[in-house]
This record gives sequence, C-alpha cells and structure tokens, in this order.
Amino acid sequence: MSIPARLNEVLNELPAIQARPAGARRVRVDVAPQGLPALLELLKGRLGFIHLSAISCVDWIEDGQFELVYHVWSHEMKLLVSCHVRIAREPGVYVSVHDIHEPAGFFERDIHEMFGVHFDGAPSMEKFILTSWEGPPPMRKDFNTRKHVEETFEWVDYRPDWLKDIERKGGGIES
Amino acid sequence: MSELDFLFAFAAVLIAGVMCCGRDGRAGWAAMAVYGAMLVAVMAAAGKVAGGSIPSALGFSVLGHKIGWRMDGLGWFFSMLTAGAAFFASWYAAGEWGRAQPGMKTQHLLLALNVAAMLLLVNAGDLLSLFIGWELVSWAAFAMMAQKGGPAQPAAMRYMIYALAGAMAVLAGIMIVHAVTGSFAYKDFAAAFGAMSSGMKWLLAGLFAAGFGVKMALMPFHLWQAAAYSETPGASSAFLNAVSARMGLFALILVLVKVMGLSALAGLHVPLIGLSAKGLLMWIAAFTMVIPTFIALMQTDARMLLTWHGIGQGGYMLLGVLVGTGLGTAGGLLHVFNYATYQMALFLAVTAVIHRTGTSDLDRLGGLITRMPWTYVTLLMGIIGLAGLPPMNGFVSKWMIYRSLLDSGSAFLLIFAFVGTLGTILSVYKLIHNIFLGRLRPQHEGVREAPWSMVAPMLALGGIGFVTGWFPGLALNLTDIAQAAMGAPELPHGLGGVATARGSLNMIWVVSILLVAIGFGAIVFYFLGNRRYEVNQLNNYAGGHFLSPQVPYQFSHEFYPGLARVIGPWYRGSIVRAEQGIGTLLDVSGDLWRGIYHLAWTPLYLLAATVIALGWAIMGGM
Amino acid sequence: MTDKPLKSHVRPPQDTMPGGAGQGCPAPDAQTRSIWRRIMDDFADHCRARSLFVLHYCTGCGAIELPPTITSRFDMERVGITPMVTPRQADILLITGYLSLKTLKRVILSYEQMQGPKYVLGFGSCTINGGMYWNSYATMKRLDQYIPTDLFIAGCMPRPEAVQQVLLKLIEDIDAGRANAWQDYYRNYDFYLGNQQRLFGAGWNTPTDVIGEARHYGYYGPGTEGEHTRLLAEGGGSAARLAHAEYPSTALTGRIKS
Amino acid sequence: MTTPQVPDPATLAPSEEYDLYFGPNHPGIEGNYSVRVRLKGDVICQAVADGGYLHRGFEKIMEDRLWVQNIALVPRICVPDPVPMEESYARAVEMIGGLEVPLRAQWIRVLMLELSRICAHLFTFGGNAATIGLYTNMFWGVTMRDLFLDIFEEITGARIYHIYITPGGVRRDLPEGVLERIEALLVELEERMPQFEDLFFNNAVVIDRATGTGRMSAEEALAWGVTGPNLRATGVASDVRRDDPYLVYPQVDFDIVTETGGDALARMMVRKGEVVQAVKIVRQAIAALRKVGGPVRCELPNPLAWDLPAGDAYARTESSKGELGFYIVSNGGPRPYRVHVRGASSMHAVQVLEKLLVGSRIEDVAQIMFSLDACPPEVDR
Repeated sequence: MSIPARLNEVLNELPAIQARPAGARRVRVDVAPQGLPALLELLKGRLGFIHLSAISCVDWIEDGQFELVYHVWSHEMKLLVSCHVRIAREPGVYVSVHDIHEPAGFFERDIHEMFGVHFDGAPSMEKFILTSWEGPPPMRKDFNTRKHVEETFEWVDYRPDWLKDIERKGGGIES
Repeated sequence: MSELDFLFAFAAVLIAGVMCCGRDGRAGWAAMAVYGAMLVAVMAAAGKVAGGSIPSALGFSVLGHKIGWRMDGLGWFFSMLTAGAAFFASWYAAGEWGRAQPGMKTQHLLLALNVAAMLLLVNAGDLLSLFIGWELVSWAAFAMMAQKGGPAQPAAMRYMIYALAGAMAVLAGIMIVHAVTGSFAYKDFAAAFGAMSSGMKWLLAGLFAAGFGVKMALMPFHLWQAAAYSETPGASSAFLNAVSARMGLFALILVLVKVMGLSALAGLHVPLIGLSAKGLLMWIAAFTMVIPTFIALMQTDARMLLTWHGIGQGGYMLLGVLVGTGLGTAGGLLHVFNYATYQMALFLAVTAVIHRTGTSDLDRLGGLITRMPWTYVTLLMGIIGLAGLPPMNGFVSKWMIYRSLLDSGSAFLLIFAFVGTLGTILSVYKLIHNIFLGRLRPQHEGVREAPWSMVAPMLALGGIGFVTGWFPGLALNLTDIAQAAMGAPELPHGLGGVATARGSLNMIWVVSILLVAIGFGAIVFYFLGNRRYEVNQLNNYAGGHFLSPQVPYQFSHEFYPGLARVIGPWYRGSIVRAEQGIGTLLDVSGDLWRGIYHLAWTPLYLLAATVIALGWAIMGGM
Repeated sequence: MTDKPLKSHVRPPQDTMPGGAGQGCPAPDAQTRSIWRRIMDDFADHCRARSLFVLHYCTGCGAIELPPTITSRFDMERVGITPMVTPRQADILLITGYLSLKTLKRVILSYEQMQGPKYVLGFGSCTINGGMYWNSYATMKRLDQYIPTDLFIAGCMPRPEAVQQVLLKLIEDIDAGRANAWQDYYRNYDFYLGNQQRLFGAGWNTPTDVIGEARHYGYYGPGTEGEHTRLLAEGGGSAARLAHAEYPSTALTGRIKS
Repeated sequence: MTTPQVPDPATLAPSEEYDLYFGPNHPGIEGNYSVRVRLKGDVICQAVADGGYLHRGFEKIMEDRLWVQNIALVPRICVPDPVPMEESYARAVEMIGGLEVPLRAQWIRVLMLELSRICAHLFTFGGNAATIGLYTNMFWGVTMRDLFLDIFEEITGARIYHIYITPGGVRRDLPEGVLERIEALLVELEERMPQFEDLFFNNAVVIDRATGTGRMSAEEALAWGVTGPNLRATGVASDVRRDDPYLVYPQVDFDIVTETGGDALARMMVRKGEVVQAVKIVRQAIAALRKVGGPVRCELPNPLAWDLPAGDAYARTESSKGELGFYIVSNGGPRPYRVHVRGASSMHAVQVLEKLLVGSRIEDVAQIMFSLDACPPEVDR
C-alpha cells in the first residue's frame, strides 16, 4: 500500500503536511489548522475529491485538543483521504468549509451541537437535535452520561419474587 | 285611489320626508315603518291582482299616446320583493349601523329613490313608461353605487356606461316597435310581433335581450356588476344585490316571455347550429350560471364573492323561466324570491362582520364564530340556501329548475346547472370557513356580536328562508300570481311542495326528517355525553408541536388550489380583455377627438390642409 | 426475552395523596354510581372495547413492527383496532419504544389532547426501565412516571404477536372496566407534572388545562393540585404559558407580509 | 353607548403565508421526524427540517460500553435496515484490530446485507405507494418483507435487531436447510415482482404523481452530498460496493442500476432494479456458501477483556439508503474512544430535503421524503 503519485504531487505543494496510507483505499493526512481549507480546495479541484463523506470530531481532553477529521472521497481515484486537524479545545473555534463542500453545513452544525465547536462562516449554528438541551455539549469527554442519568432519572423498582428468592440464597445480580 | 296609487304616494311621501328630516336619528325607523306599510299595501292588493290588474291614476299623454301605469301579477310580485327588501335594509340601517355611517341621510334618500324608481318600472303600463322606469332605475342605482366614492366610483361609472348602452338598445327597440305598430302598448306589440319578418324578430329580440341583459349582468355583459355592487355601503348593497339586479330579469320576462312569447322565440332558428333564439338564451343563462360562479370561487373578498354568485344565480332564474313549463317558470320566479331572502341575509351578515372588524377580506379574518355566533348562524343559513341544499328555500327552487330541465329533456343544461351548484357549494364553504372557522386572530379577541338592530333583520331573513324552505307552498302562492300574469301554465302545488307526474317534492317531510336526524344527534351529543369542555384554541392538533400565538397556523389562502390550477387558465379573461380593448379604443379615440377639439395646433391643421390640397391637386391633375 | 405483557403497577403515589380518597372526589368505584349509570357505563365500555383507534404516532424504533401488525399478515383490524391520525380522535397511545426528551414533550402534549377514556401502552423494554438506553442522557427511563400507563410489553423488540396480545388484553380490561389508568392523570396530576418538571424545568407547561378538565369531568382529587401545579399558576394564564416555540429561532426567516 | 373597537384592517396580516407542521405526529412522515413548512396556498416556499426526536446519544453511550457490548447497540441506529450498521461497525473494528474474517463469514455477511436491502426496499415501496394513496401496495410490500423477516429470525433469532454480525465474523453458522428456504422465498419474490409492477410501477397515477417530483440533477446531487440509490437515480453510477469494495463484493457479479430522471419516479425505479440485483447477489452467495466451508468467526480474546490497539478507521458500507460510514477511534482501551456514525440519510433528510421541498406542493412532501428514503433514526443517532 502506498500513496498514489498524483496525490503525493498535490500534497507536496502544501507545507506542513504528513500523509501515510492507512489501509486499502485509505490515506491519512495530518495538516495544520490553517492549511486545511487549501488542502480540501486542492483535493477537490485537482483530484476530484468532491464527495465530503463526513466530518468527525474527537475530543482529546488530555491533550486539550479537538481533532477534526474530514473524510473526502474521490470518485475518480477511488480513494478516501482523511484529513486530520487538531484545534485547541478552548475556545474551540474553527473555520467552516461549507463553501467548499456543501454537506459540511450539516456536520458542522452537528459538531457544534455535540462538542460545542464553533465554525466561523457556517450557514447555521442552530441546534438541530438537542433543541431543549441546556447542559454542556454531551459528546465532550467531561460530560459523564451515566452520572447525568443517575441524577436525572429514577429507576424502576424491579425485584420480582423469584429474584428475591435467589437473593435470599445468596445469589442474584447484586452479589 | 287604487292600491298602486297608495304605493306611489308612500314612495313620494317617503322621499319628501327623508329630504326634509333625514338627518334625524329616528328617520331610519320612520322609513322602515313606511316600507312596512308599503309591504302591507302590496300584500293587500294580492287578491285584486290575481283577478286582473290595478290601474293607477298616474299618467300623461305624449304623441297622442296615453302613457300610464298599472299593476299586474308580475309587477305585483316584484313590487312585493322591492318593498320587502327595502323594509329589511332600512331596518338594518335604522339602528347602530346607520349611526356609524357617514352621510346616512343620503343613503336613506337614495334607497327611497330607488324604491320609487323600481315601483315605477315594475308597474309600467306600456313600453314608454317601462323605458322611463328603466332609466330612473339606472340613474337611481348609479347614485346609490357612486355615493360612497372611493373605489366604488369607477365601478359605478363602468356600470353607467353599460347601462346607458343597454338603455340605448332598449330605446332603439321601442322606437322600432313604435314605427311598426304606431303604439307603445304591450298588446299591440304582441299582436304585431307574430307577423314580423324573422330578421325583424331577431333584431328586436337582440336589442331587448342585450339591453335588459346588461342590467341583470347576463354574460357577456357581466363584468360591471361585482365591482359595482360590492363597494356600495352594506344595507344599500344588500338591497341592490337582492332586488335591483333582478330588474333586468323582470324586463326580460315582461318583453321576451310575456309579450313576444316563448313559442315565438323558439321559432327563431339560428342558422347552422340548430339552436333557436330561446335555446341560445338558455345557453347564455347556463354560462352565466357556471362561469361567474367559478369566478366567485377565486375571490378573496367576501362581498365580491357574494356578488359574483348573484350574477350566477341570475342564470338559474332566467333558465327556469325560459323552460316555460309550469314547474320551470315557478322555479325561476321562486328562485327570485328565495335568492332575495338569502342573499340579503348573507350580505347583511358580511356587513355586520365589516362593522365589527373593518374588513371583508377573506385572508384577514377567521375564527369569528366564538365572537359573532348569531351572525354565523345567519351566514350558515344563507350559504345553505345559496348552495341549494335542504332545509333552506334555495333547495326548493333549484330542485324545481333541475326537475323542469330534466322534464324538458335538456340534459346538458342540467349538467351545467349541477356544475354551477357544485361551484357554489365549494365557494360558500370558503366563505364561511375563512370568516368564522379556523383560528381567531389576536386582533379580533375583543370583537363582539353585532347589535340586535342588525342581528334581528338578519335572523328574520334567514328565518323566512327557512320557513319557506319548510313550507314552500307559502312562497309558491306568491309566484302563482306572477305566473298567471305571465300567461305561463299553472303549477298545482300544496303547502309542502309540488307533485308532478314524474316526481314530487314534499319539503315538510324532507325538512322534518332532517330535523329529527339532527335532533337525534343533538340529543346524543348534548344530553347523553359529558357536557362539553372548551379548550384553548392553541391546544390544537399540530403534529405534536406546541403552537404559539405568533405561529400563523390554521389559516387558509387559495382555497382549492388544485381546482384553481385546473380551471384557472380558462379564466385568463378573454371577455375582460375584450372589454379592455374596447375601453382602450374608446379612450384613444376620445383623446383624439378631444385633442382635435381642444388643441389649437395650427401647424397640424395647416399640414393637414396642405396634404389634402396637395393630394386633391395631384389627383385632380391626373 | 419475554413477550408477556406486564401489568403496570398503577400505584397511587402515596407521597402526593394525603388522606387517601374522599373529600369531593367522585369515587371511581362501582359502589357509589347509580345503577342506571353503571349499566350505561358497562354498555359504553362494552362498545368502546370493540372499536379502538391507535394514534398514528411512531415515537421510536418499535414503529417498525407496527406496519406488520396493521397489515395483512397479522391484521389488527380483525379485532377492531386501526390507526388514527389525530390525537383528538384516538383512544390508544402506543408508545413504540424509547422516548427522547424532545419526543416525550410531544407525547405528553398529544396525550393531553386525547379525549378520555384514553389508554397508554408501553411498547418495549425502553418504556419500562430504559432498556438498551439505560445510560443515555437523551431518553426517559420510565414511562409511567410521566403519563399513566395501562399495560407494558416487554422485549426488544416485541413481536407483532406480542402487540396483538397486549391489545387483546387491553380490550379485555376495557370491557371489564379495569382500564382506568387515564383517570389517575387527573387525580394525581401533581405527581405527573412534578416528574415532567424534573426533566423539562420548572417552566414546563402544555396548552391543556388539565386541572380544569379534572374538575369538569369529576376526577378532581386531592392529588390533582399541589406544589408543582402552583408553578403553572405562577407562569400566568394558558395563553401566556405558550411562549415556548421549541424551534430554532432561525427556523423560518422572513416575516409574514403585511 | 360605547362605540366598538374596530381593529384597523391594515394591522391584520393577510394569511397568504402560513405554517404547517409536517410531523412528528403525522401519518405521512417517515418515522419520528418533523418538517416545518411555510406555505403559500399549497405551494411550499420554505421548509425547515427538524430532527432529534429519535436521538438516543448512541455515539456517547457506545463510549461507555465494551467493544463487544456495542454489537447489540449498533443495529438500532437504523431500524428498517439494521444489517449494514452491524457490518460497518464490525468492519471498522476489524480494520483497527487487523482481524481477518473467514471466507464463509464474508459470504454470510453478504447474504445478510442483501436480504436486508431487499427488506428495506420492499418497505420503502410500500411507504412510497402509501404516500400516493395506494395502500394495497403498502400491504403487499410489508407482508412480503415479513417473510424475509422470518428468514432472519431463523438465522439469527430475531426479526428486526439481529445482532448477528460480530467483529471477526458472524455469531453462528447458518441453520440447516435455510439456504433452500431462502431460494424458495426468492422465487416467490420474483413471482410477486410482476404484480408489484402492475400495481405500482406501471400505474398511471404513480407515474403521473412521481414524474418530476423532487427532481435534482446529477451536478446538484453530487454537490449536495447525495449518495446511494438517490444519486444513482440522477445517472451517476456510484456504489460503495464497487468503488470501495468490502467483503467478497469484488467476486460478486452485479450491475449498478441507474436512472436519469433524478425525480421520485427514477428513485423508485432504481430501488426496484436493486431488488432484482440483490436477488442475483443472494443467489451467488447461496451458491458460494454451498461450496465454502470453514469457520464463521476468527478467534477473539475474552470479549470482556478485549483491548483493541490504538488507531482509527473509517468503514463505508452501501446501505439501502446510501453511503453509511462508521468512524471509530480506539485509544487502546476496552471501549471505543469515539464512534462517529455518518448516517446515510443525514444528507437526504436535512439539507437535500429542505432544498427539494421548496417549490413543491404540500401533497408531495411525504412522497419526496419517502422517495429519498430518508431514515430519521440514523440522522438523529
């Protein structure tokens, strides 16, 4: 597995880029935050990476960083390039690529909602899913869903007689 | 003095009274009393009219002809409608509504003038007095329409142009008749008509039909009426709609049916298409039924919607009368009566809505049922009548017209009548939905029911519609008199309706069964179940969403868009364009003549003269 | 996985019901009704059990098993049950699975819009104890805390046969006059409202005046009003209470033309 | 006598435009989803998609569970078509862990994927027919699908949520004789297809209603991120099974069905063609499974103490709705560090739907939604 020459050629034009193959038809590219729009533009214009498959966000809380992963696919090259960008967790602001890839609007809105990352220039940063959620962005690592549930909800008091029998004998799910 | 003289005297007294003390707050009630007295006088004359006719002392001599007025059955029928409509209109205007109107004295006066003019028209004794009445009615109606000013004025102007053109046609017809017979009397005209050549018959029928058709807004002369009638202030507008528009029908019945005779019209054949003059007129009536009704469907103003229906309903009346059988004639005449009751009720109800909310724009109303329940009831009764459904009287007359069409084998005309009724039902639902159903606007939270001085006449009219729907015999007794005077075949009927060889209608049964069924439902819903519990209007099905007052929800605009999309292209207004074309032509030529007349533009004249002289010289030289 | 319907523990919430039944609450039990009323009620129950409409609201994944239940193969209409589009006309609210909090609000709104008698069926384990999503921040864990539930169907996901079985059980219950959980909402409104407020905040309210309805229908009980319903009154009248437009503010740009 | 307060008509906004809530409680909506439309007459001038009614926070609760526990969670992300979810998750884990799936398991997975595709498409036909008012077709489609669910039940023990595909293979081998029963069912399906044609695809009403409804061009579809059958309906022959093949798809012979209309009708026709292709693939899988033996799962460590090496992987699968993506990050622990699901409908149900609805009529909203086969649970996750 190696990176196709055409792709290498394009990647070499940009500074501060590391690329390595990551499996069949997968290339991982690490890029500095300021270089990403140019990279996506180049990939789209020169090599036909017109399909933005997804934007994923990973919360690296120990590093104090968010990792944004832009998965772009080229119908010509049959290749998926994942562009990894790391931005500071605070204040968590990045630039929108909606003008390059229209589907980015949805993913950025979703990441804003779930991680609290703000994208400058995005068409909409309104809530979509959690319209009545007032807590912290839930996908952040410092939000503990289990603790939240324990505090918010009551559990059903579910102890059938047969379970009580078992528990009397020293078994059951509590032991 | 005869009863007719009493009527004329009442009208004259009323005009004089209103002129001197019309500003008084009680003038409206006094006028209402006089119209009531007129109505009583007319009803009192019923017995006499049924036998023959009532002469009037009024009259004069011209060109050696004695011009006079006399009331026969047909005139009596329309006199009754006129007096009745005026009674309810003045009742409505007498109270709060009249006080809120600017220039109410003028309105009282104009109503009195209109009534007087219409009495003179419908009781005309010969062709010349008919024409005098006709002109008076035209001018009185024009004054009534134009009185308010604003957008009503151009509409009234448009009406006047049509009316004058129509009057000229009528006058030409009368002159021809006079030239041929040397008389203005109906019977001489009737006697001479049979012997005329077919071309002459066509000419006369065409002149009279066009002249009178203008007034009843027969197609293709239908464009003026909706705009002109809908802008007139409420009570007057109701009067115009209910009765004034029927003057054309009266004159058509008088001249075409009574004097010329339907058989004579049926004998006039149109070359190539196999229709007689009567058939042609029936088809015109059929198109008048359908097309204006579907124009009404597209209106967004309640008053426009109703006046367009008025035009359409005129088609039903004419169609019924033209069928010529006892059932058809009675149906047509009964429809005149029924239409007057429910159309007036509808117009008064819409006026009440305007009185309280300031608008009749269907896109700006909604949900008023909780605020104006009696107005809603009146409107509901009115639209049931307009749509021609039981238990209201509109059903009876429409049933009779359908039945007569069926009996006479006019299947296609019957289909037209049904299509027209379908359009009516669709559009009246729009009317009641957009005003009373749906969601109440926040601005209308404080709206109250109209005062009783307005609600009472509305409900009374609705009540007449309901009672004559339940016992149509009551109204058929009235049409009998007119029918006899027309020389149309008699229609045997009972209190509950008519029985013909091929089907009968007994409204007592129909309505009673309906009431029992409704009563049963009412018992189940009101007494057997829980008492009802009213909920907030925002507590509503919205797909699970929470509604807030800011959300424009549950309103409606463009009713029946699918239907509009299908039939809309047919309404791109070929007639409107033709009218515009003629209007533009008149404008341009008028401007041209005015320019020549006013502008002393010497160079132009010089040029023209030079050109002509040069041309003459050259032509002459050759 | 059991597909057996579980009878909900329609618990009178002791903590909100001081002094038990009595004081002005028209008792639901057969004893205090007149014989005529009882005959009428029995007759009405008998008829009602044979014509039930399920609100067509697919709240969760269980909705995927509803088409088979309704259509040819299992055919719920055999027993007189068919979907209905609006809550006002529906009898049964079938909660098909988990409810996210956003949906729960809509479910409560729809439930309150339904006219009594109304029945709630909890479909799937998620409605009983949270099911698969027991640790999810976004879904509720116990349906019967928020609206009174008649019957539950355990399993993930229950088969169409289980749905049918529970519907038959419901029919049986209605016929016997036992399916009265809906009255509990009126009698102990404060309890349910309190639980709802715990999730949605103290400002939570719906356009339905439940207390007024409880009075009107004669189900007003000592648990109808309490500390939680007082919060509603503080929020103002029902029209002012409707301030929450749940939509993103951008939702629709542009004003209505004026 | 007080004069009544007559509101100034100028302050009354005319109801030329008004809102309509299409969902979440609406019989025409596909799942628990909502579209708020601003109408002028019956023409939509603005549409706003509103999701989140099915949000369960999958991505969050998956971080809270073991690798093996998540297998039970993933099929629930998309209810009508759960198998591609299992497959994507399993494959992403395999990519990180470097697991080799035995050949027989690969064929079984292909078999399951294609059966699931048939199910999902039959369900969509039914729904789409119902949005045009043809309920018979809905009854047929759902019932036909139910017979396939019986097969699933036999193989996996469950009708809807199979939890069958695990990282490294499948949970267990196929039961005895099921291949014959699948073949018989395929024959039955093929016998039914002409009836579906007559009732639905050749129906004048359907053709009239669906032609031109929700039309998009190939350029628009590519720019908007449309995938799957919706993209193929615009004439773009793009299919993850071909372009980015997984399992044994390179060995499978099938055609990519395309249409050129780009409207609701074309999308339906593509789906119809895909059912035929899926039947073809299932037949090949059955033939292969008769020959290929061996284990159906590779050896895994104790699943309760299974640490995956650190790394990340993006697995793409062609589901019945379009391209399904699973991005999984492992930090070397027993649980995923991050799972991101790219639901195939997340484009179709939000941005594309909002664009297609503008200018269409209210009666076409449900049809457009169903023709896009928008699946709300995978949007909300």
